[in-house]
Amino acid sequence: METHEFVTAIDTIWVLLAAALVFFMQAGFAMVETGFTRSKNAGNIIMKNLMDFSIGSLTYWIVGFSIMFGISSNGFIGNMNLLSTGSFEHLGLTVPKEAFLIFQTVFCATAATIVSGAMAERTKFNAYLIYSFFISLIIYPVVGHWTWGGGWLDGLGFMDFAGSTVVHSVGGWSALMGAWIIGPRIGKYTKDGKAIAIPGHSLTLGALGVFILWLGWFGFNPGSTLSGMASNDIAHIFVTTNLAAAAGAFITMVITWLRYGKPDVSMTLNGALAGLVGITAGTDVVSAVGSVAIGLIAGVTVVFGIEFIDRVLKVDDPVGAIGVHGICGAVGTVSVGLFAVDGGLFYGGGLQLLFVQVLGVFAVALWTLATSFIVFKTIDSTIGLRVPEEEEVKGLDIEEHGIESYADFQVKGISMTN
Amino acid sequence: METHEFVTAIDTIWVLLAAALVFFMQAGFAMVETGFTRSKNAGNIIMKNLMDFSIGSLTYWIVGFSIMFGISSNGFIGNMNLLSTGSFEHLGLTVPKEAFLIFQTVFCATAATIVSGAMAERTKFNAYLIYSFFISLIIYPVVGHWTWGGGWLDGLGFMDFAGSTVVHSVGGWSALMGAWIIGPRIGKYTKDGKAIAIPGHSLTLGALGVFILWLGWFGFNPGSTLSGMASNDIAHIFVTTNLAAAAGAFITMVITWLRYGKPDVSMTLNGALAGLVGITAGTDVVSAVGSVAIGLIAGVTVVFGIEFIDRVLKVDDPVGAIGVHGICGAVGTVSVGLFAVDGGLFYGGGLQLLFVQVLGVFAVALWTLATSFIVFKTIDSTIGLRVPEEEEVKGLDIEEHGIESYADFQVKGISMTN
Amino acid sequence: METHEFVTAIDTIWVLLAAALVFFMQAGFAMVETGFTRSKNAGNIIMKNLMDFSIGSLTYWIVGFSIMFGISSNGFIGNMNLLSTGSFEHLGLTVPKEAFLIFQTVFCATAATIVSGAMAERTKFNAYLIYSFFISLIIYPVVGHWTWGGGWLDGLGFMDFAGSTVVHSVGGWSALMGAWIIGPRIGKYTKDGKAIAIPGHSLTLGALGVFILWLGWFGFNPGSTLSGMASNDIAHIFVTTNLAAAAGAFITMVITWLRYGKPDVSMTLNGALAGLVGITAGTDVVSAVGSVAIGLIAGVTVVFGIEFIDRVLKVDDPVGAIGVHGICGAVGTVSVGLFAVDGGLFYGGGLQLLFVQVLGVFAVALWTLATSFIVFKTIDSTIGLRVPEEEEVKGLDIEEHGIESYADFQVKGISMTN
Amino acid sequence: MSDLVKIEIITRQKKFEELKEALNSIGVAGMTVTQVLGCGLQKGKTEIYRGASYSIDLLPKVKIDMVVPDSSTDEIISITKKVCATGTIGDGKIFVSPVAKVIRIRTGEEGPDAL
Amino acid sequence: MSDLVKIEIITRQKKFEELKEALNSIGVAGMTVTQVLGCGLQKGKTEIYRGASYSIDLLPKVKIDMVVPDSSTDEIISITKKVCATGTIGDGKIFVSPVAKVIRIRTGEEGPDAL
Amino acid sequence: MSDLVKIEIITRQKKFEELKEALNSIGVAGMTVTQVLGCGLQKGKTEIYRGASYSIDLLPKVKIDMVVPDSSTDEIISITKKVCATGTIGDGKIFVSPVAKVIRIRTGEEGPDAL
Ligand SMILES: Nc1ncnc2c1ncn2[C@@H]1O[C@H](COP(=O)(O)OP(=O)(O)O)[C@@H](O)[C@H]1O
Ligand SMILES: Nc1ncnc2c1ncn2[C@@H]1O[C@H](COP(=O)(O)OP(=O)(O)O)[C@@H](O)[C@H]1O
Ligand SMILES: Nc1ncnc2c1ncn2[C@@H]1O[C@H](COP(=O)(O)OP(=O)(O)O)[C@@H](O)[C@H]1O
Repeated sequence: METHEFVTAIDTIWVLLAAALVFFMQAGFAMVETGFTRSKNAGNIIMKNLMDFSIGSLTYWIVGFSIMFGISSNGFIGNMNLLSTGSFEHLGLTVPKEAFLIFQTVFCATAATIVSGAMAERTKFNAYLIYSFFISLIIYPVVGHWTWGGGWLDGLGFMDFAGSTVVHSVGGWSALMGAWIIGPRIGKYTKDGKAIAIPGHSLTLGALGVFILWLGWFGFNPGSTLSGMASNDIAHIFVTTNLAAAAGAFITMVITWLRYGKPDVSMTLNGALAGLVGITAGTDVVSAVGSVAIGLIAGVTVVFGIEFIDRVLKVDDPVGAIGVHGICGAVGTVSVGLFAVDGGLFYGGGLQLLFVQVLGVFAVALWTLATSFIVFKTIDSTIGLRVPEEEEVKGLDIEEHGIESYADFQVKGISMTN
Repeated sequence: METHEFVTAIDTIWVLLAAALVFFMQAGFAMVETGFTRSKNAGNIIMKNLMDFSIGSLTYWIVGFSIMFGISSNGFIGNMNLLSTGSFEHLGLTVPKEAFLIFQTVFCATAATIVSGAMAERTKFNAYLIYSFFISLIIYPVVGHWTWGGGWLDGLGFMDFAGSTVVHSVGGWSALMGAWIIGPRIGKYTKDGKAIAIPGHSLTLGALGVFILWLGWFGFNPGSTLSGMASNDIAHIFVTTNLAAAAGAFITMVITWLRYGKPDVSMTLNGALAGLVGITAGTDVVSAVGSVAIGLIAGVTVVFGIEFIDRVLKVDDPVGAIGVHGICGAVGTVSVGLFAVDGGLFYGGGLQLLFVQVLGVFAVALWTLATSFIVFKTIDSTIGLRVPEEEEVKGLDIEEHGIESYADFQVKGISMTN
Repeated sequence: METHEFVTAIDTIWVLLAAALVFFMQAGFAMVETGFTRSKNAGNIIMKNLMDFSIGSLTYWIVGFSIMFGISSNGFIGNMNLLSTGSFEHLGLTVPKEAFLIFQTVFCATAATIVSGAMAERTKFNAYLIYSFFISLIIYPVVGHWTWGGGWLDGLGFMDFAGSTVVHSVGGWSALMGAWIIGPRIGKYTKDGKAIAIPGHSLTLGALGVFILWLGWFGFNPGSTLSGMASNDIAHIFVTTNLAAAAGAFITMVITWLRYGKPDVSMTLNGALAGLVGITAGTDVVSAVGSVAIGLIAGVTVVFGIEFIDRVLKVDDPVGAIGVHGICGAVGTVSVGLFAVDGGLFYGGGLQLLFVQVLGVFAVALWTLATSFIVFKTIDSTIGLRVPEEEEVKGLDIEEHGIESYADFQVKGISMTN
Repeated sequence: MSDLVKIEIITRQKKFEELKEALNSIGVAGMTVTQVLGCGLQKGKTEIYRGASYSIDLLPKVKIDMVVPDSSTDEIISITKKVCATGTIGDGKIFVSPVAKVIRIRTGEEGPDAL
Repeated sequence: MSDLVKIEIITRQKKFEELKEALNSIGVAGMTVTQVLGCGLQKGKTEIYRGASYSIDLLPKVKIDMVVPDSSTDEIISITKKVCATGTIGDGKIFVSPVAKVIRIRTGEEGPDAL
Repeated sequence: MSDLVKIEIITRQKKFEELKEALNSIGVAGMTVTQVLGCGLQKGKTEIYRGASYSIDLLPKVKIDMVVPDSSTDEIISITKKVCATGTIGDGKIFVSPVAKVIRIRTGEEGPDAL
């Protein structure tokens, strides 16, 4: 038994268990997205989440992985190898290629699944599947290549440790584009443009989802070391991840209490996620105090971000995905330029890193908005993106899937709200 | 600190964490089984799942473990040692005996818990407990001994890596026998034998259960190496497990879309499980492409299998346990004979392995059907297997346990279906 | 690569993954507490759980950790270092300080979150936050210092391996004090003092919570070795933890069946938790048989304990937290004095250990009851502890948070119970 | 228009499907169904939940409202008795009361034509 | 049979248990209870959910229907007023309307005997 | 007091909000709303669930009860027709029936004053 076998074993165990935790985030997304939307669409959302992961796993294995991690000829896109074959030795991994593949697969699926929440309750199922295919095929892998696959952003020194931008913002900006193109749900805005609340059908499931996501993040961030041997790093990442989430939840509660008069449960749940998304980019390079700061910033951002999207942009995002993943992903990535102990502005590192971080955020936003625009517009003008009005009123479950998700319960047909 | 201590530590960590994940599958089963059945029986199903695990853990520790792994005198059953005492050195484990014991305990409980879903909504609680006791005491341990405990099937070269047959088919065939003997739920078939849908009460919880089970499978399959040092193997197993599940879910969606006109949510959830059950036997010896093939086969099988059981056999299995675990377990085990890179028919390995696989599937089916027939028939003719009609109509929760599981919600007393 | 680096890596991985599992217990508590209470208060309970963890994480990091593990000058309280800075070398850890910090953080949060269940459905949100702050700041860390931080109880040889007393009883006794001071929910007792059942709104979620907690315990107990190298210990702890839980659930079912005529689902779920709480103190030092005995004792205790609290003390504890965590924590800790293979009374170890265990239990109870009395009484006489009657009737969700947790479902306004 | 009546049937949930079929077979097409809770001679029962008593004293029932020409009343009553009478307490009641006017919203038709 | 009436009481949910006891105590055994939503002088309120306004303008109420001999009407009304009147808006209403016929499904009894 | 009637409107759920607004605008303040299931000319449909047929033959509807002076009846009917008539089957029905007495629980007022 040689030393390197132990290193490989320890690193592999770490990466695989982290992958399992990140996989479980799919359950978290499914619960958050169903919990925060209406019961008549629950089965549809679940189906979208399940298919995001299933189609994503297959697509990423067949094509995406090599686009992301294939040898870079131009810094833009990797050399394609169907079925993830080939050596990938240039990555210099200490873990087997397949361990790396599964870890990257669950990351890709995370980016993909973010969108279903923002477009929930009105998107045609087949249209959604097509989008889901393209994000795993090309939109996400290209961004991944730029940053983690040896591409041009990596070359510039862009730091996005576990994917505030690569994963979350890609999901968030696609979500923004999708939700904007498809338009708001019926009843979301009054004739004079006032936003009306459409409460979710189960805060309990939504909260369960947030706890599951938080758990998953203990794989997402520390697993991104790709090494279980890096004891100090992974311990530090656990601490910063947790503190940022706690700070995000706490400050969101305080702000909603001040702004709305009462502490808002679902927004506070979003606040925890905001902290997690925000810390993801710099989880390894900021101090514990820095992580609390980033959590606080993300928590403040998410409240105003969601309000801005809802009231000013008038983009209807039922679960707050754009605010949480898009905006907080960007804010978190930029924060690395401020809080990185080594290179951050607040630690005397100057503007260099900050500039690269901002550049990276914009480049990824541009790419994602542009490509997802093309995908959604093409779908819209061919098979159509949105279900008919009658179907939206009755619910997608019965019309798209022929079921009721809660067949035993008396559902309020007329809401107590208007 | 010597080398072997590190090996032991790494292997033990691996096996124990895998055991924890497999334990969590109990929650998955509980959610799938309650979600796919009616709310008036939810508490009863939960209680059955909890007791499967509790009684199973005790019984397996007291007797089952040694029946399964005790020294084999005849290839049929191990030497019994009460309370799992004795050395078990003949197993040549790199992990402590107790690590192996807990890992095997959670496997045993998995087999046991499969049955509660198929017999849900009509089985007397005390009758169920008696069955549950016997599967952990003898039915499962004997099959385990044949295959994993050095018994006769093992001797023939039968390959069932993590238990498509040993665990899932044993559960599945017991479920078939139980559901057949107890008969369909009131209202499941019209007078002229047409199958009527009885929708479950929460697709959301059912989906959560499937995600939990999928997560658990990342312990179930890779943990079965019993070694965290086997880096390449465990990484490969992660990949094949995941691809098969994704392929199973995907193809099931496609088939239900084609056959029923709409993609069926609950069947697609079953499809993911079908892929997982199918890949379990060969997860270590088939290629990634092979795993996709097995996932597709399992996904197709589960739709037609469930329909066959429902419409032709007219056996009422509320959650599809027989199709998923029994049939797909068998299909997956046989597939090893086709797809094993080393020895499979499609890889030029000839018919030898295929033959052994088929033999193993049949031998286990025979044993399980025969013993479970005896158990269920004996229960039926003594204390009775089925609740009175009045109780079935009112729900088992109130009659068997004196509670309502959803005391706050207005439950539809009359269904909107007939 | 040197040997100690491998030791550090293996121990760190172990501690961090255990911390992740213990973190997940927050989801378990959230589900148990909401599931066992009424739907009109679900969002409020979730918010309390989320804030327990968020405020607790921050407070414990800022102050609590160093109170607990700072160098002991007097055996009573550690030297304070704000923000957990300083070396903590005196602890002689094999893992990085931050790994230890996060592990201890999730333990602290476990103690804190126990109380929300016992005081559910009537406690003001702001009042609860203040209590939650104090338990993480001082009540729990001081007890932790006595026992695990080199304090006086540790010096006496008090054995509480993973916290039956330190974590669970601290939570349980605070819960007792809180529930006693705040008084029973409206409708809990008839005019002549008869206890009336107020059933929870989702047994399914409650059961899910119990399964999650059981899973989390596989981090809670084996993680407390703080070492993944201790293969035999962690394997043994897995086995004793599981057997005690199984035995607790089983015996509770039997007793409720005998006493109430039907096996009680929610009490049996409590029984599993009782077994887990009970085994926590001695999980490493009792045999498998001993763990079953402790599980049985805890299971019996919890039924009579909950009845005693409910009927004799007339303290209204909606989820049974006092019985499960307070009483069974005490009983489990005392049981170490009986069942410890090395030093326990039943193994010829005499009365010495038993006496120390009893002393520790009483000392901790005294401290916790006294300090929580001060906290709750102070809150009560300043901002007030309890919501107005009108709010309690309508539900805390709508009044404290402006939401309905299940906006789509028709909730029974009049219960079918009186 | 004194020839229109409203018939309210309150009965066991499990009889509902059969009753609906039976009413359809005699030409009653329209009905409005409500889930109700009832008490009468049939009383609830007491269970024990976590050691505390838990009494259920309202039982779930189904209420079927039909507005029909008075002339159908007898047939509906007799068929309801046939389907729903089990002879045990809790079978329920039929109430008949006058209706002054009926309008079909879609067409504006009034009276018996609107049924 | 003009001596039978239906009394509908719409009131607050939290008064229900007490009212049921009170009605039982004056001999009203049978009743049918429905969960309804109501609006009247009492208006709902507006909350903020995730920053958007969320107005609840129908309030949950309980409706109790009793068919009783006309002679009991006054007693029932007076006891209902005693139990349910809190003096604040939202206490609810009592409606009394004629019933032509009552049949007990189980026995076929008609009229007052069927109650 | 023969001048009071109860108007029952059974219609589609999605028309409810608009109808409520319209009724409010003509001065109908009080109403009691119930979720009901209905069948009439409009029939349910059959879906396939897990390969087995799944027929939904009762459709969710909303029932609005208003007790009003008889004099308002025509206006209410006409406004309901305007709002709820889509011309497709399933628009629902309006039933008008006599009410003998109305009491406001809070004040004890009776008759039209109690509305
Ligand atoms: N006087 C009444 N007014 C309104 N509803 C009644 C009345 N009496 C009985 N009911 C309804 O009928 C149901 C069955 O009545 P019950 O007395 O139990 O049965 P039975 O008359 O067959 O003995 C009750 O649950 C209740 O909903
Ligand atoms: N004219 C009406 N017709 C039907 N139901 C009514 C009518 N007026 C009031 N209600 C019902 O009575 C409930 C209480 O009425 P409200 O006017 O708020 O109280 P109060 O009359 O005590 O001031 C309402 O929520 C509604 O359900
Ligand atoms: N005779 C009736 N008695 C009671 N309710 C009825 C009656 N006829 C119809 N309804 C109710 O009205 C609803 C709409 O009736 P339907 O015949 O489908 O529509 P339309 O009359 O507009 O064609 C039904 O779902 C049912 O609730």
